[in-house]
Amino acid sequence: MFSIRVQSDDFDIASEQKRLCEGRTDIGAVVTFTGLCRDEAGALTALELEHYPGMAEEEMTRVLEKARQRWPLDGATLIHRHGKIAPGGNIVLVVTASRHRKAAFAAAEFLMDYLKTHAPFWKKEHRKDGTSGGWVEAKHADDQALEKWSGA
Amino acid sequence: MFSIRVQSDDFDIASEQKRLCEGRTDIGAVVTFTGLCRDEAGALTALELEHYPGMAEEEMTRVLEKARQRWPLDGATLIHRHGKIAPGGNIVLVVTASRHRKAAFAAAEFLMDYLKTHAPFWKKEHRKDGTSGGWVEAKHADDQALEKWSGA
Amino acid sequence: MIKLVYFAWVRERIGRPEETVTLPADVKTVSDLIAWLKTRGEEYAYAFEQAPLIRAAIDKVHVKHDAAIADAREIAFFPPMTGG
Amino acid sequence: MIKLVYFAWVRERIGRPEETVTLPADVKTVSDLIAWLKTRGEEYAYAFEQAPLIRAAIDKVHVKHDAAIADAREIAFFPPMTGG
Repeated sequence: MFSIRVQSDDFDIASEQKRLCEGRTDIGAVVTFTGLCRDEAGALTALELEHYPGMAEEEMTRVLEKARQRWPLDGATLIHRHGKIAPGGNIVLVVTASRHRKAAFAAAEFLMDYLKTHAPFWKKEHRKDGTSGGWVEAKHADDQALEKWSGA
Repeated sequence: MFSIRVQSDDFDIASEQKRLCEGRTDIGAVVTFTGLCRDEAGALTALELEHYPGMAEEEMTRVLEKARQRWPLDGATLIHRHGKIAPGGNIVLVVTASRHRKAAFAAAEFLMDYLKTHAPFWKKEHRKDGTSGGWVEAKHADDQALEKWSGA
Repeated sequence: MIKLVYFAWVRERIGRPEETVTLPADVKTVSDLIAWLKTRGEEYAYAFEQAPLIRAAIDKVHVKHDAAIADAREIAFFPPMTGG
Repeated sequence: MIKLVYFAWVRERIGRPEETVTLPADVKTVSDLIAWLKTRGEEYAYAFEQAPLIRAAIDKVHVKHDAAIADAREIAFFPPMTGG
Protein backbone atom coordinates (compact mmCIF):
# COMPACT_ATOMS: atom_id res chain seq x y z
CA MET A 1 0.00 0.00 0.00
CA PHE A 2 1.32 3.37 -0.98
CA SER A 3 -0.14 6.63 0.23
CA ILE A 4 0.62 10.26 0.90
CA ARG A 5 -1.20 12.70 3.18
CA VAL A 6 -1.02 16.39 3.95
CA GLN A 7 -2.77 17.19 7.20
CA SER A 8 -2.78 19.54 10.18
CA ASP A 9 -3.53 16.67 12.59
CA ASP A 10 -0.77 14.79 14.34
CA PHE A 11 0.11 11.22 13.29
CA ASP A 12 1.00 8.07 15.17
CA ILE A 13 3.94 6.07 13.88
CA ALA A 14 2.75 2.75 15.31
CA SER A 15 -0.66 2.99 13.59
CA GLU A 16 0.95 3.99 10.32
CA GLN A 17 3.42 1.11 10.47
CA LYS A 18 0.61 -1.31 11.39
CA ARG A 19 -1.48 -0.08 8.48
CA LEU A 20 1.36 -0.96 6.08
CA CYS A 21 2.15 -4.37 7.53
CA GLU A 22 -1.13 -5.74 8.86
CA GLY A 23 -2.00 -9.18 7.58
CA ARG A 24 1.22 -9.46 5.58
CA THR A 25 4.11 -11.86 6.10
CA ASP A 26 6.23 -10.83 3.11
CA ILE A 27 7.67 -7.66 4.67
CA GLY A 28 11.01 -8.11 6.41
CA ALA A 29 11.99 -4.53 7.11
CA VAL A 30 10.21 -1.32 7.98
CA VAL A 31 11.99 2.01 8.33
CA THR A 32 10.32 5.12 9.70
CA PHE A 33 11.66 8.63 9.70
CA THR A 34 10.02 11.26 11.89
CA GLY A 35 11.00 14.89 11.51
CA LEU A 36 10.33 16.91 14.65
CA CYS A 37 10.04 20.60 15.47
CA ARG A 38 13.42 21.42 16.98
CA ASP A 39 14.11 24.36 19.28
CA GLU A 40 17.53 24.05 20.86
CA ALA A 41 17.59 27.61 22.14
CA GLY A 42 14.16 27.35 23.77
CA ALA A 43 13.13 30.54 21.96
CA LEU A 44 10.20 29.30 19.88
CA THR A 45 6.52 28.94 20.63
CA ALA A 46 5.98 27.17 17.31
CA LEU A 47 7.04 26.63 13.75
CA GLU A 48 4.30 27.44 11.26
CA LEU A 49 4.26 25.27 8.15
CA GLU A 50 2.81 26.93 5.06
CA HIS A 51 2.16 24.74 2.04
CA TYR A 52 0.91 24.90 -1.53
CA PRO A 53 -2.34 22.90 -1.42
CA GLY A 54 -2.66 20.57 -4.36
CA MET A 55 0.95 20.85 -5.44
CA ALA A 56 2.15 19.46 -2.08
CA GLU A 57 0.11 16.28 -2.62
CA GLU A 58 1.09 16.04 -6.29
CA GLU A 59 4.79 16.48 -5.58
CA MET A 60 4.74 13.94 -2.74
CA THR A 61 3.03 11.48 -5.10
CA ARG A 62 5.71 12.07 -7.75
CA VAL A 63 8.52 11.63 -5.21
CA LEU A 64 6.97 8.39 -3.98
CA GLU A 65 6.68 7.15 -7.57
CA LYS A 66 10.39 7.85 -8.11
CA ALA A 67 11.26 5.78 -5.03
CA ARG A 68 9.06 2.89 -6.18
CA GLN A 69 10.83 2.83 -9.53
CA ARG A 70 14.16 2.60 -7.79
CA TRP A 71 13.66 0.13 -4.93
CA PRO A 72 11.55 -3.00 -4.42
CA LEU A 73 9.12 -1.52 -1.91
CA ASP A 74 6.15 -3.40 -0.51
CA GLY A 75 4.56 -0.28 0.90
CA ALA A 76 5.26 3.32 1.84
CA THR A 77 3.53 6.20 3.57
CA LEU A 78 4.39 9.90 3.46
CA ILE A 79 2.68 12.33 5.81
CA HIS A 80 3.48 16.03 6.02
CA ARG A 81 1.75 18.30 8.51
CA HIS A 82 0.93 21.96 8.00
CA GLY A 83 -0.07 24.73 10.40
CA LYS A 84 1.52 25.59 13.74
CA ILE A 85 3.61 22.91 15.39
CA ALA A 86 5.06 23.31 18.89
CA PRO A 87 8.67 22.39 19.74
CA GLY A 88 8.98 18.62 20.07
CA GLY A 89 5.96 18.07 17.80
CA ASN A 90 5.86 15.90 14.70
CA ILE A 91 6.28 17.54 11.28
CA VAL A 92 6.87 14.79 8.77
CA LEU A 93 6.70 11.00 8.62
CA VAL A 94 8.13 8.61 6.06
CA VAL A 95 7.49 4.88 6.39
CA THR A 96 8.98 2.37 3.95
CA ALA A 97 8.44 -1.38 3.93
CA SER A 98 10.42 -3.90 1.94
CA ARG A 99 11.63 -7.48 1.88
CA HIS A 100 15.13 -6.10 2.31
CA ARG A 101 16.48 -3.68 4.86
CA LYS A 102 18.84 -1.92 2.44
CA ALA A 103 15.91 -1.00 0.18
CA ALA A 104 13.81 0.21 3.11
CA PHE A 105 16.66 2.38 4.44
CA ALA A 106 17.72 3.80 1.08
CA ALA A 107 14.16 4.59 -0.01
CA ALA A 108 13.35 6.34 3.30
CA GLU A 109 16.46 8.49 3.08
CA PHE A 110 15.82 9.27 -0.60
CA LEU A 111 12.21 10.23 0.15
CA MET A 112 13.31 12.59 2.92
CA ASP A 113 16.00 14.19 0.76
CA TYR A 114 13.42 14.78 -1.97
CA LEU A 115 10.70 16.00 0.36
CA LYS A 116 13.09 18.54 1.89
CA THR A 117 14.00 20.03 -1.47
CA HIS A 118 10.90 19.38 -3.62
CA ALA A 119 7.75 19.36 -1.48
CA PRO A 120 6.26 22.89 -1.38
CA PHE A 121 6.34 23.59 2.36
CA TRP A 122 7.90 26.56 4.16
CA LYS A 123 8.66 27.02 7.85
CA LYS A 124 8.17 30.28 9.72
CA GLU A 125 9.35 30.78 13.28
CA HIS A 126 7.10 32.17 16.00
CA ARG A 127 9.12 33.34 18.97
CA LYS A 128 8.34 33.51 22.67
CA ASP A 129 9.07 37.23 22.74
CA GLY A 130 6.09 37.75 20.45
CA THR A 131 8.14 38.59 17.37
CA SER A 132 8.28 36.53 14.23
CA GLY A 133 11.68 34.96 13.83
CA GLY A 134 11.11 35.02 10.10
CA TRP A 135 11.24 32.30 7.51
CA VAL A 136 13.63 29.41 7.96
CA GLU A 137 16.32 29.48 5.30
CA ALA A 138 16.90 26.54 2.99
CA LYS A 139 20.12 24.69 3.69
CA HIS A 140 22.78 24.12 1.10
CA ALA A 141 23.34 20.73 2.78
CA ASP A 142 19.83 19.68 1.73
CA ASP A 143 20.59 20.39 -1.93
CA GLN A 144 23.89 18.55 -1.59
CA ALA A 145 22.14 15.54 -0.07
CA LEU A 146 20.26 15.11 -3.35
CA GLU A 147 23.45 14.61 -5.31
CA LYS A 148 23.87 11.23 -3.65
CA TRP A 149 20.91 9.95 -5.67
CA SER A 150 21.82 11.39 -9.05
CA GLY A 151 24.05 8.55 -10.27
CA ALA A 152 22.97 4.90 -10.55
CA MET B 1 19.05 8.19 26.57
CA PHE B 2 20.78 5.10 25.30
CA SER B 3 19.60 1.60 26.06
CA ILE B 4 19.60 -1.97 24.82
CA ARG B 5 17.22 -4.79 25.70
CA VAL B 6 16.98 -8.50 24.97
CA GLN B 7 13.49 -9.80 25.63
CA SER B 8 10.91 -12.38 24.57
CA ASP B 9 8.06 -9.85 24.84
CA ASP B 10 6.93 -7.82 21.89
CA PHE B 11 7.75 -4.11 21.67
CA ASP B 12 5.84 -1.04 20.55
CA ILE B 13 7.66 1.40 18.30
CA ALA B 14 5.57 4.41 19.30
CA SER B 15 6.29 3.92 23.04
CA GLU B 16 9.98 3.41 22.34
CA GLN B 17 10.17 6.54 20.22
CA LYS B 18 8.23 8.52 22.82
CA ARG B 19 10.57 7.32 25.55
CA LEU B 20 13.54 8.74 23.62
CA CYS B 21 11.97 12.07 22.74
CA GLU B 22 9.64 12.92 25.60
CA GLY B 23 10.20 16.35 27.12
CA ARG B 24 12.97 17.18 24.66
CA THR B 25 13.00 19.84 21.98
CA ASP B 26 16.55 19.34 20.72
CA ILE B 27 15.84 16.24 18.59
CA GLY B 28 15.06 16.95 14.96
CA ALA B 29 15.10 13.45 13.50
CA VAL B 30 14.13 9.98 14.67
CA VAL B 31 14.70 6.88 12.57
CA THR B 32 13.30 3.47 13.49
CA PHE B 33 14.09 0.15 11.90
CA THR B 34 11.85 -2.83 12.59
CA GLY B 35 12.91 -6.28 11.46
CA LEU B 36 9.96 -8.63 11.02
CA CYS B 37 9.55 -12.39 10.74
CA ARG B 38 9.15 -12.93 7.01
CA ASP B 39 7.50 -15.96 5.43
CA GLU B 40 6.88 -15.36 1.76
CA ALA B 41 6.10 -19.01 1.00
CA GLY B 42 3.57 -19.31 3.83
CA ALA B 43 5.37 -22.43 5.05
CA LEU B 44 6.40 -21.35 8.55
CA THR B 45 4.64 -21.50 11.87
CA ALA B 46 7.44 -19.55 13.52
CA LEU B 47 11.06 -18.53 13.56
CA GLU B 48 12.79 -19.45 16.82
CA LEU B 49 15.47 -17.05 17.94
CA GLU B 50 18.22 -18.56 20.06
CA HIS B 51 20.65 -16.20 21.74
CA TYR B 52 23.74 -16.18 23.92
CA PRO B 53 22.51 -14.61 27.19
CA GLY B 54 24.95 -12.10 28.56
CA MET B 55 26.98 -11.81 25.39
CA ALA B 56 23.95 -10.62 23.41
CA GLU B 57 23.52 -7.68 25.79
CA GLU B 58 27.26 -6.98 25.92
CA GLU B 59 27.66 -7.04 22.16
CA MET B 60 24.64 -4.79 21.62
CA THR B 61 26.12 -2.35 24.13
CA ARG B 62 29.46 -2.38 22.28
CA VAL B 63 27.78 -1.83 18.92
CA LEU B 64 25.79 1.08 20.33
CA GLU B 65 28.99 2.57 21.75
CA LYS B 66 30.62 2.38 18.30
CA ALA B 67 27.67 4.24 16.78
CA ARG B 68 27.83 6.95 19.47
CA GLN B 69 31.50 7.52 18.74
CA ARG B 70 30.72 7.97 15.09
CA TRP B 71 27.58 10.11 14.95
CA PRO B 72 26.14 12.94 17.10
CA LEU B 73 23.25 10.94 18.56
CA ASP B 74 20.87 12.33 21.16
CA GLY B 75 19.47 8.92 22.00
CA ALA B 76 19.17 5.36 20.73
CA THR B 77 17.39 2.14 21.64
CA LEU B 78 18.17 -1.40 20.53
CA ILE B 79 15.73 -4.22 21.26
CA HIS B 80 16.20 -7.80 20.11
CA ARG B 81 13.61 -10.47 20.84
CA HIS B 82 14.32 -14.15 21.46
CA GLY B 83 12.08 -17.24 21.47
CA LYS B 84 9.43 -18.18 18.91
CA ILE B 85 8.12 -15.43 16.69
CA ALA B 86 5.22 -15.97 14.28
CA PRO B 87 5.31 -14.70 10.67
CA GLY B 88 4.64 -10.97 10.60
CA GLY B 89 5.89 -10.57 14.18
CA ASN B 90 8.56 -8.15 15.37
CA ILE B 91 12.13 -9.42 15.79
CA VAL B 92 14.37 -6.42 16.21
CA LEU B 93 14.03 -2.67 16.74
CA VAL B 94 16.57 0.09 16.32
CA VAL B 95 15.64 3.68 17.16
CA THR B 96 18.08 6.54 16.66
CA ALA B 97 17.50 10.20 17.52
CA SER B 98 19.67 13.09 16.44
CA ARG B 99 19.62 16.77 15.63
CA HIS B 100 20.33 15.82 12.03
CA ARG B 101 18.57 13.36 9.78
CA LYS B 102 21.75 12.13 8.09
CA ALA B 103 23.20 11.03 11.43
CA ALA B 104 19.96 9.33 12.49
CA PHE B 105 19.75 7.41 9.20
CA ALA B 106 23.40 6.43 9.04
CA ALA B 107 23.55 5.32 12.67
CA ALA B 108 20.38 3.20 12.35
CA GLU B 109 21.71 1.46 9.25
CA PHE B 110 25.13 0.94 10.84
CA LEU B 111 23.52 -0.49 13.99
CA MET B 112 21.47 -2.97 11.93
CA ASP B 113 24.46 -4.03 9.85
CA TYR B 114 26.42 -4.67 13.05
CA LEU B 115 23.58 -6.39 14.86
CA LYS B 116 23.08 -8.76 11.90
CA THR B 117 26.71 -9.83 11.88
CA HIS B 118 27.82 -9.36 15.51
CA ALA B 119 24.93 -9.92 17.90
CA PRO B 120 24.82 -13.58 18.98
CA PHE B 121 21.34 -14.59 17.76
CA TRP B 122 20.42 -17.51 15.49
CA LYS B 123 17.18 -18.21 13.67
CA LYS B 124 15.66 -21.65 13.30
CA GLU B 125 12.64 -22.34 11.11
CA HIS B 126 9.60 -24.21 12.35
CA ARG B 127 7.45 -25.39 9.47
CA LYS B 128 3.72 -25.98 9.14
CA ASP B 129 4.29 -29.59 8.09
CA GLY B 130 5.75 -30.25 11.55
CA THR B 131 9.34 -30.54 10.36
CA SER B 132 12.13 -28.23 11.34
CA GLY B 133 13.25 -26.23 8.35
CA GLY B 134 16.66 -26.03 9.94
CA TRP B 135 18.84 -23.08 10.81
CA VAL B 136 18.72 -19.98 8.66
CA GLU B 137 22.02 -19.49 6.86
CA ALA B 138 24.02 -16.31 7.22
CA LYS B 139 24.02 -14.14 4.13
CA HIS B 140 27.16 -13.04 2.38
CA ALA B 141 25.32 -9.77 1.67
CA ASP B 142 25.25 -9.06 5.41
CA ASP B 143 29.02 -9.34 5.66
CA GLN B 144 29.40 -7.17 2.59
CA ALA B 145 27.11 -4.55 4.11
CA LEU B 146 29.67 -4.06 6.88
CA GLU B 147 32.37 -3.00 4.43
CA LYS B 148 30.50 0.23 3.85
CA TRP B 149 31.45 1.32 7.39
CA SER B 150 35.10 0.34 7.37
CA GLY B 151 36.51 3.52 5.81
CA ALA B 152 36.06 7.03 7.22
CA MET C 1 -5.90 35.29 -18.09
CA ILE C 2 -3.59 33.41 -15.83
CA LYS C 3 -3.62 32.79 -12.10
CA LEU C 4 -0.50 33.69 -10.15
CA VAL C 5 0.00 32.29 -6.63
CA TYR C 6 2.66 33.26 -4.09
CA PHE C 7 3.96 31.54 -0.96
CA ALA C 8 6.00 32.29 2.16
CA TRP C 9 8.02 35.49 2.00
CA VAL C 10 7.28 35.98 -1.70
CA ARG C 11 3.61 36.17 -0.72
CA GLU C 12 4.38 38.48 2.22
CA ARG C 13 6.49 40.85 0.13
CA ILE C 14 3.93 41.07 -2.68
CA GLY C 15 1.19 41.46 -0.11
CA ARG C 16 -1.31 38.99 -1.59
CA PRO C 17 -1.56 35.24 -1.92
CA GLU C 18 -2.84 35.20 -5.50
CA GLU C 19 -4.10 37.28 -8.38
CA THR C 20 -5.33 36.83 -11.91
CA VAL C 21 -3.53 38.77 -14.64
CA THR C 22 -3.59 39.20 -18.40
CA LEU C 23 -0.09 38.84 -19.74
CA PRO C 24 1.39 40.94 -22.54
CA ALA C 25 1.97 38.91 -25.70
CA ASP C 26 5.76 39.11 -25.37
CA VAL C 27 5.81 37.30 -22.00
CA LYS C 28 6.73 33.80 -23.15
CA THR C 29 8.76 32.28 -20.29
CA VAL C 30 8.88 32.32 -16.51
CA SER C 31 11.85 34.73 -16.74
CA ASP C 32 9.80 37.06 -18.92
CA LEU C 33 6.98 36.91 -16.40
CA ILE C 34 9.29 37.79 -13.50
CA ALA C 35 10.74 40.71 -15.47
CA TRP C 36 7.23 41.95 -16.26
CA LEU C 37 6.05 41.56 -12.64
CA LYS C 38 9.01 43.61 -11.41
CA THR C 39 7.74 46.56 -13.46
CA ARG C 40 4.37 46.45 -11.68
CA GLY C 41 5.46 48.05 -8.42
CA GLU C 42 7.88 48.20 -5.52
CA GLU C 43 6.39 45.16 -3.80
CA TYR C 44 7.15 43.00 -6.85
CA ALA C 45 10.60 44.48 -7.27
CA TYR C 46 11.26 43.63 -3.61
CA ALA C 47 9.87 40.07 -3.88
CA PHE C 48 11.94 39.32 -6.96
CA GLU C 49 15.06 41.35 -6.08
CA GLN C 50 17.08 38.12 -6.06
CA ALA C 51 15.15 36.58 -8.92
CA PRO C 52 17.48 33.58 -9.51
CA LEU C 53 16.67 32.31 -5.99
CA ILE C 54 12.93 32.29 -6.55
CA ARG C 55 11.40 28.93 -7.47
CA ALA C 56 8.53 28.58 -9.90
CA ALA C 57 5.90 25.98 -10.67
CA ILE C 58 3.59 25.79 -13.68
CA ASP C 59 0.31 24.03 -12.99
CA LYS C 60 1.81 22.53 -9.80
CA VAL C 61 4.98 21.14 -11.37
CA HIS C 62 8.44 22.59 -10.61
CA VAL C 63 9.96 24.40 -13.60
CA LYS C 64 13.11 26.38 -14.35
CA HIS C 65 12.98 30.04 -15.27
CA ASP C 66 13.47 29.31 -18.95
CA ALA C 67 10.28 27.21 -19.06
CA ALA C 68 7.69 28.31 -21.60
CA ILE C 69 4.43 29.55 -20.10
CA ALA C 70 2.41 28.37 -23.12
CA ASP C 71 -1.06 27.32 -21.93
CA ALA C 72 -0.36 27.49 -18.19
CA ARG C 73 -3.41 28.06 -16.01
CA GLU C 74 -1.57 28.66 -12.74
CA ILE C 75 1.97 29.84 -12.09
CA ALA C 76 3.42 29.81 -8.57
CA PHE C 77 6.40 31.66 -7.13
CA PHE C 78 8.01 30.78 -3.82
CA PRO C 79 11.34 30.68 -1.95
CA PRO C 80 13.43 27.49 -1.74
CA MET C 81 11.41 24.92 0.21
CA THR C 82 12.05 24.26 3.90
CA GLY C 83 9.62 21.49 4.78
CA GLY C 84 10.47 18.05 6.06
CA MET D 1 38.95 -25.85 34.17
CA ILE D 2 37.18 -23.84 31.53
CA LYS D 3 33.55 -23.55 30.55
CA LEU D 4 32.64 -24.24 26.92
CA VAL D 5 29.26 -23.11 25.56
CA TYR D 6 27.68 -23.98 22.23
CA PHE D 7 24.85 -22.41 20.26
CA ALA D 8 22.51 -23.19 17.37
CA TRP D 9 23.62 -26.10 15.16
CA VAL D 10 26.99 -26.34 16.88
CA ARG D 11 25.07 -27.07 20.09
CA GLU D 12 22.77 -29.53 18.31
CA ARG D 13 25.64 -31.42 16.67
CA ILE D 14 27.64 -31.69 19.90
CA GLY D 15 24.48 -32.64 21.75
CA ARG D 16 24.89 -30.41 24.76
CA PRO D 17 24.68 -26.66 25.46
CA GLU D 18 27.74 -26.45 27.69
CA GLU D 19 30.40 -28.38 29.52
CA THR D 20 33.38 -27.78 31.75
CA VAL D 21 36.71 -29.19 30.63
CA THR D 22 40.32 -29.28 31.73
CA LEU D 23 42.53 -28.35 28.80
CA PRO D 24 45.87 -30.00 27.98
CA ALA D 25 48.78 -27.63 28.51
CA ASP D 26 49.52 -27.40 24.78
CA VAL D 27 46.11 -25.93 23.95
CA LYS D 28 47.04 -22.25 23.72
CA THR D 29 44.70 -20.79 21.11
CA VAL D 30 41.14 -21.15 19.92
CA SER D 31 42.44 -23.16 16.93
CA ASP D 32 44.26 -25.52 19.29
CA LEU D 33 41.07 -25.93 21.27
CA ILE D 34 39.03 -26.77 18.16
CA ALA D 35 41.66 -29.32 17.06
CA TRP D 36 41.62 -30.88 20.54
CA LEU D 37 37.79 -30.98 20.66
CA LYS D 38 37.68 -32.73 17.28
CA THR D 39 39.63 -35.62 18.81
CA ARG D 40 37.00 -36.07 21.51
CA GLY D 41 34.40 -37.83 19.39
CA GLU D 42 32.30 -37.95 16.25
CA GLU D 43 29.88 -35.32 17.47
CA TYR D 44 32.73 -32.80 17.84
CA ALA D 45 34.28 -33.80 14.51
CA TYR D 46 30.84 -33.19 12.92
CA ALA D 47 30.28 -29.86 14.66
CA PHE D 48 33.71 -28.57 13.63
CA GLU D 49 33.97 -30.25 10.20
CA GLN D 50 34.10 -26.83 8.57
CA ALA D 51 36.12 -25.29 11.36
CA PRO D 52 36.95 -21.99 9.62
CA LEU D 53 33.22 -21.18 9.48
CA ILE D 54 32.73 -21.54 13.20
CA ARG D 55 32.76 -18.34 15.24
CA ALA D 56 34.26 -18.12 18.71
CA ALA D 57 33.95 -15.80 21.68
CA ILE D 58 36.16 -15.61 24.76
CA ASP D 59 34.40 -14.32 27.84
CA LYS D 60 31.59 -12.99 25.65
CA VAL D 61 33.79 -11.07 23.22
CA HIS D 62 34.19 -12.15 19.57
CA VAL D 63 37.68 -13.46 18.80
CA LYS D 64 39.50 -14.94 15.82
CA HIS D 65 40.77 -18.49 15.84
CA ASP D 66 44.34 -17.38 16.49
CA ALA D 67 43.32 -15.70 19.77
CA ALA D 68 45.15 -16.88 22.86
CA ILE D 69 43.00 -18.63 25.43
CA ALA D 70 45.15 -17.43 28.33
CA ASP D 71 42.95 -16.93 31.39
CA ALA D 72 39.61 -17.38 29.66
CA ARG D 73 36.76 -18.52 31.89
CA GLU D 74 34.22 -19.16 29.15
CA ILE D 75 34.70 -19.96 25.49
CA ALA D 76 31.74 -20.09 23.11
CA PHE D 77 31.40 -21.67 19.67
CA PHE D 78 28.58 -20.92 17.27
CA PRO D 79 27.70 -20.57 13.57
CA PRO D 80 27.68 -17.19 11.82
CA MET D 81 24.97 -15.11 13.40
CA THR D 82 21.55 -14.70 11.80
CA GLY D 83 19.71 -12.36 14.13
CA GLY D 84 18.33 -8.94 13.30
